[in-house]
Amino acid sequence: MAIIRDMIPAFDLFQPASVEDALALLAEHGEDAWVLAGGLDTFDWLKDRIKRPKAVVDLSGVEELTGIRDTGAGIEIGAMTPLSRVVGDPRVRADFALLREAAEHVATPQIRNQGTLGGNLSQDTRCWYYRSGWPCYRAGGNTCYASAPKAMNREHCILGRSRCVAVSPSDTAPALIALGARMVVRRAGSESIHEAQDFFIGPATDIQRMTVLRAGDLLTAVRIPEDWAGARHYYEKVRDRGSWDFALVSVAAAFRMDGDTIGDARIAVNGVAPFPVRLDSVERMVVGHAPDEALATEAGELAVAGARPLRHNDYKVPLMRNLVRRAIRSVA
Amino acid sequence: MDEVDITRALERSVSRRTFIKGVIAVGATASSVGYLFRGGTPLLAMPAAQGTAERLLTLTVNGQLRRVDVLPHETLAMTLRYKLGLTGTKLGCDRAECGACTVLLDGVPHYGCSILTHQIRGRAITTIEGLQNPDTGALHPVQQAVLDEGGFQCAFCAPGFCMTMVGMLEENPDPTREEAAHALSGNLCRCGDYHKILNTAMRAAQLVRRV
Amino acid sequence: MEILRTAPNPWGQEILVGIGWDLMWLVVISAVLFIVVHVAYMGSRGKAAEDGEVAHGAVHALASDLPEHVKRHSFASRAFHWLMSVTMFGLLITAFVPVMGWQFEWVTLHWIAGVALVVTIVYHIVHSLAFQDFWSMWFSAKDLPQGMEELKHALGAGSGAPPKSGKYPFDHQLYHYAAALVTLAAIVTGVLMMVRVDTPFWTRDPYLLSDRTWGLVYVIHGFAGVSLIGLIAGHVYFAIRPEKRWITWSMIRGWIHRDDYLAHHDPERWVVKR
Amino acid sequence: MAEKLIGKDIAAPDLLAKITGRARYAEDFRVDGMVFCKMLLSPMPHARVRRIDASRALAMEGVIGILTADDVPQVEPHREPVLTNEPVFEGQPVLAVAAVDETTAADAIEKIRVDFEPLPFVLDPLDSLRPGGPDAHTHGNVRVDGEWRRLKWSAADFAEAGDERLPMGEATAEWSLGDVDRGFAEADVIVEETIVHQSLTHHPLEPRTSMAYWQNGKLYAFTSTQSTQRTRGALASALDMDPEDIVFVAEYCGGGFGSKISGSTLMQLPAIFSRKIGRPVMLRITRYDENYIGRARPGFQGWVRMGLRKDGRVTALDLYLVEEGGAYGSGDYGTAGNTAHLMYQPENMRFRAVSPYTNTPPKAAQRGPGGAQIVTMLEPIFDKAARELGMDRVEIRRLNAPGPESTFGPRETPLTSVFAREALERGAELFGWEEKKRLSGTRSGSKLTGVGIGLSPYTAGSRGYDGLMVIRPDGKLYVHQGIGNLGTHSIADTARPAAEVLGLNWDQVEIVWGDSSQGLPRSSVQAGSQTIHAHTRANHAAATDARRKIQEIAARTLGGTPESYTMDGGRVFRRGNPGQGMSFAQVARRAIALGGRYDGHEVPEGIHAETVPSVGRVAGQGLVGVARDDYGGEGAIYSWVAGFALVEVDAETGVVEVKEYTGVADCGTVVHPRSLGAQILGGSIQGMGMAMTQRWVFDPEWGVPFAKRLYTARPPGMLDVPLDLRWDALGIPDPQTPVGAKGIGEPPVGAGAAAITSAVADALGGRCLCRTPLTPDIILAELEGRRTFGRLETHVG
Repeated sequence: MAIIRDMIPAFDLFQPASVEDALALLAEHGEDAWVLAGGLDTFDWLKDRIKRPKAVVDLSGVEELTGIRDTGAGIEIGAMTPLSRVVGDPRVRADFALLREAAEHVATPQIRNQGTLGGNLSQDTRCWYYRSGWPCYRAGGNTCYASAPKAMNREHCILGRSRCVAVSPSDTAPALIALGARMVVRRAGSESIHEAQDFFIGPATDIQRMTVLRAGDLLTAVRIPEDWAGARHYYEKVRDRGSWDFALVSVAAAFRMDGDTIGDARIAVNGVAPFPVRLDSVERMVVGHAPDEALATEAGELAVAGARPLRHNDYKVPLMRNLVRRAIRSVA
Repeated sequence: MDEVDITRALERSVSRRTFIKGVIAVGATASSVGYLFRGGTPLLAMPAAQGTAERLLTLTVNGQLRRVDVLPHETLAMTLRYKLGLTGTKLGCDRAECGACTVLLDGVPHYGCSILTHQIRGRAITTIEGLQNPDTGALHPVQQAVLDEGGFQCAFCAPGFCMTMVGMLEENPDPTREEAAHALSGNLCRCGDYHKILNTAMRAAQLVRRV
Repeated sequence: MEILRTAPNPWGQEILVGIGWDLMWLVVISAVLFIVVHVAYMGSRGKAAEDGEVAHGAVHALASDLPEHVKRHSFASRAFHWLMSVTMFGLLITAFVPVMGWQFEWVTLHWIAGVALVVTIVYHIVHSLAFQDFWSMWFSAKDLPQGMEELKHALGAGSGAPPKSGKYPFDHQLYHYAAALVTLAAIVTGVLMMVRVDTPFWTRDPYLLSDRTWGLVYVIHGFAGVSLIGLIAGHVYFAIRPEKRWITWSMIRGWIHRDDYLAHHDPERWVVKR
Repeated sequence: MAEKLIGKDIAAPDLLAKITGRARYAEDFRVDGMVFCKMLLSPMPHARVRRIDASRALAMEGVIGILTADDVPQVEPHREPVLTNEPVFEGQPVLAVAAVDETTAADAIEKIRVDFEPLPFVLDPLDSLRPGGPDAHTHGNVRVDGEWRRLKWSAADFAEAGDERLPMGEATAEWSLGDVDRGFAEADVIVEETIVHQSLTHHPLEPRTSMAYWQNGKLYAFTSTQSTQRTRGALASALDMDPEDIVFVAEYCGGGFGSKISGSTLMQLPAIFSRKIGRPVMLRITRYDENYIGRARPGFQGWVRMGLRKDGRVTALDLYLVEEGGAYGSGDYGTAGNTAHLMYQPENMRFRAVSPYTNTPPKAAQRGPGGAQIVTMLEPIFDKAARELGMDRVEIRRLNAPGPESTFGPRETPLTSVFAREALERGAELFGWEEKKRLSGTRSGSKLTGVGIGLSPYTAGSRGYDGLMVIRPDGKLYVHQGIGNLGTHSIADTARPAAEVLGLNWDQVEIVWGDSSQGLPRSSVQAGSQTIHAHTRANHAAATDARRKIQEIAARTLGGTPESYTMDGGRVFRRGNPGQGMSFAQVARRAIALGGRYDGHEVPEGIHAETVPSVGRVAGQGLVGVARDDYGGEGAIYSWVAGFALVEVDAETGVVEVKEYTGVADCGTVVHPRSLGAQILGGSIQGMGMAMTQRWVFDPEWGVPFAKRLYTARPPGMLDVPLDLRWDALGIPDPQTPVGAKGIGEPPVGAGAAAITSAVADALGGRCLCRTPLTPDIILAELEGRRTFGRLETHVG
């Protein structure tokens, strides 16, 4: 659909200075409102003239949304905190190095300077059919182009498909799931807290959203409890290029060791499903066992059980399997 | 209508919520008629929605205060290139991918193509035109390093790379070659001149440390 | 109100995507309104009981050799009816509840229910052609005047004694045809749409038909779907109305009382074996 | 004694402008009253425009006008028009709208309703060759001898090949040397492979923006182009104008890599539009537009069979290429065939090719067109043969590489000079081949190490262009350069011989470039790696002319014969008596006074007609040196790069990491070492992108491309190339050119790419994947034995 993909069409810009005002604006404008954080997902949609919000609510002036603070029971990171600040934060570095590593793998230094943690979590999928403005299920249409028999889908999902086969693009999401983080979501007059893995929803639940956020909702903060502070961790992102590239598959894992055996583990994988996948069954399987090669192999196989590749993404099955293996091996 | 009156009128039209206020500088405004957005509505002819951002901004660009009429949907790169005549900031992709539009906001590298000018009020903008010392004409160590190393080929990426290098050196004046490569990985050079660019970065670090 | 949804396809051509979901709300609201109005109307006329109730035990000349329980629906027919209604409710719920806002993984349930519906319908067609009095559900032009009278009474608007019908009253016949038409439309389009769904049996292919044709298929399926909301709402409503309960019970027990038979049916047109 | 300039590192004189924001690229020009235009791009890969309704757009405030296919020069269907009513690829410009600002122009484009009738389209050339397959153009699918044809192969051709081998029906290009069957009969080892090389976009960082306006009947055109004077000529001929009526400005070019050789078709658009609406028109090309109209390297599907004797000599090479011709055809296959012959000097060879048109964005030369692809594909296959013979890979290349007496191609063309063997030896030494080849195929953890070699030749020169220079009364030499300024530093580097001939220091030399109104000589296009060769010669010739004139003026003024004078540091003086002489400033004034041929009022015989008016423009400015390169020469001019790479392939992820790369060039005399190194490594890095990540992807159902963004097209970034990069050049002068320099732009691309494909195959134990790009999915699928797409499938993603 070439026609033209250039120049942002006009919109009304609102720049609230407090969360309350932001929520009021979002409530007022409902479906017509668009939340602007770092803008790196937003501007693509706007410049491509595919999404055309009437009102853009820019959060850059809401100071209370930026910053990392100690809550006593862990840390709370404001949703508007730039990724580079997450990377550089001493507390994150010391206790939650898994998140630091994941955040460091996001795109490029400039994007990390501008892009926010909240934006990285809430960004839309990169399915190129959807991003081209095609009328697919996710865009409100009645088909999925990416899973057609001859479609180009090397970067699409092998798990969790439900009409839509796109994948979650977030690098920080699996790390936060592995760290047992909780997302604080506010809307005018209410607040809700979501376990990290429940914050992301699949197309089966709602094919037009990647997260629980609905019109009027605002992700305000991410809370990371002490539970996994200082835990051993593993992060790996496999991508085509060394920078500015989304994960083909990524893995984030946190481990507590009990002598030579795994005492507790949380493992999440991204790039394989329309949402970051927490590998509960693998976690259950590995706990109480020594992380030897046999266990790693078994964990890898279990992780990909039920995977259904598309025409061009069969490689993701061994890739995911191998990354889970590596995660287990890392604590050997 | 007098500029200040206009702004006050606008402020009155803003609801009681706390919205960011543009810094109101006294004095003549820069040409409010840029190349880019002349067609639509002239300044303030369009009734602003309640609480929307006002269009008249005062930006700090390369140490100077510049007053500009900026549309809500205008990116910083467009303001710089088409309103302020600072064409050193290049548009290679306009999608935050190539880095040719990199400018410094409070000393930190950002993609100028992918941030609204309205989002950066109050922050100091530095572009490639602002690296040379305006009084002495002395080159910035990064620029000197480029000359020393004969850096860049087609150089369309050069302003962006230079700005990223300046930002990098502010944070880490003694990078290893690998650290420099990571710091510069948000800029593309299609001529593939990465070897020479890294040489330049290392040379620039040397010069910065000497200063 | 949005009646049809359109979108530019990958080549920028405007294509149909489906019906507007406003139509669903329109039908839901209309059905509720109809029921409310009808309840009020019937209440105001106070007719419900008298129309439906028949004094049991009154010996009728013609009835002397009739069994007390006149068989109306075989077990097979009843089983079909209830199975079909389960699948139908399954389809309506999985189709429209997500649209109404309660999200769940509906596609698989929907197509499974659809397959079940197809099986029951196929069974019904075979059964009715081979083992049932196919023509009892049929009416012809000469039946129309009588049919209209029956219809009036069925809606509670008739005056005087209700006219006696054959085995299936005219309103049932009409309803059956409307439901059959709409259901068949939904089934035919639904079966086609299965090609676009991933199942354990095949990989989806959205390109069997052109996207313009698919648009029509979606629109027909959508219209059939919302029509079924209305039809089924009406059906359920009348089934639970007091004056119709004697006939509703027959779909559970299989028989109607001899007195109901004599009161509501014309023995000439519904000949019961003695 | 004036400094020696050739062989020294001197930063180009325009560098400061480039890093202060003062350098003006096409999009940086502003003119009063300038308006912006935006284009409406075809949404379909092949369609016919039935109706255009622009009424709503034209009624918008701020919209100035519309330009449609009816307003632009009509061209034959196989040539690319500026705008078209029968688009043959998705994204082809159909019409343009001008408005006072860009947002209005974009909004206006959206308001235009175009009724397109979709036509059959084809993406994969093999599909077009199938019986009953679609044709990309309504006129046919191939052009043979200037005529359209519908070339279809038989079902038997396809059936015979099966799924894993290239079908080979009728070719449209074919040549043979020797008897290939006999060659195979003599061979002890035969290797055979089917190969796929993907198409990839050029993606210069600066999109091909243009601006134009008219004043007093003259066209002022500003555009992004690799060449200057030749682009003016191309623009003039497209618009059917006298080139002298165009003031052509192209001071800087943000990269071209073959996609902007003589500008672009769309540079006509602002000129035509401006003439129609009477306002200066800026056509800012976006990255999105650039994807479609910015050209791409054509992909190949091919088949190769190579036979070698026990001693390592290639006895036979049989090569069949199916090229993806794109919307307007391509001819990379020709160079590919010649290059294959040049590289391995097979005793017998057969070459066949066919290049069907496809409904994909237009193809064009991309740095080393044809050569780079074939080197990339053949080197790992050649390795396979070496492995079977148990021979060292450097040794077997040395053995087959051409020597001074060698010829190549169907016309058995000789070479001016060739030091490929020496480049291999030097590269092996610098890379540490003997030591590193021991790592070949070793595994450490999940990492497999591989070492690879790419030996890549490409054309590197041309002859017969003009040089033009003026010594002005300020005593400085002004070298007028008609070539472009695309980052190779050629505008300065090719002027160095002139300074040396005239005994000048570099600070006494000024470069005049990028603006045709200053008078620029007939030049080569800045492509084909010709410039350093062609224009060191042309400037040498013009400087020699100037030197002669200076000597004559000195003799006239100071007495004696011209030959008795020499010059240094901006003075001409009597040999052995430096006191008796005059400054160049004085010479310049004297030349002006003398007039005639001295100050350019008289034009010498033999120079190109295009140079004549340029000499007129400089006439009277000072002493004019102008001459055609008449040095002559015989044979083709080729440079070589031997690339060596060490890679690690992660067997668990399929990720390839290039750890080390060394490139050594045979490109004659080294004029500017640092710039040469930048060309060798930069070209190699482009090759690495080609081998590892870059490609086009199309949806086969809709014929619409993806990988339109940089992050999906994936040109290499800084973290995709090794930190350990080394280069060297042999510095052996080409004997046929006075300066001895040969070009270097293109040979490194194939070297960089082939070193990677060769090293990856080596890491995989000699298994050649025989396709590009070698992305992690493809490597992992191969390692796991799970390939799910067809062997010949292109545009996979």
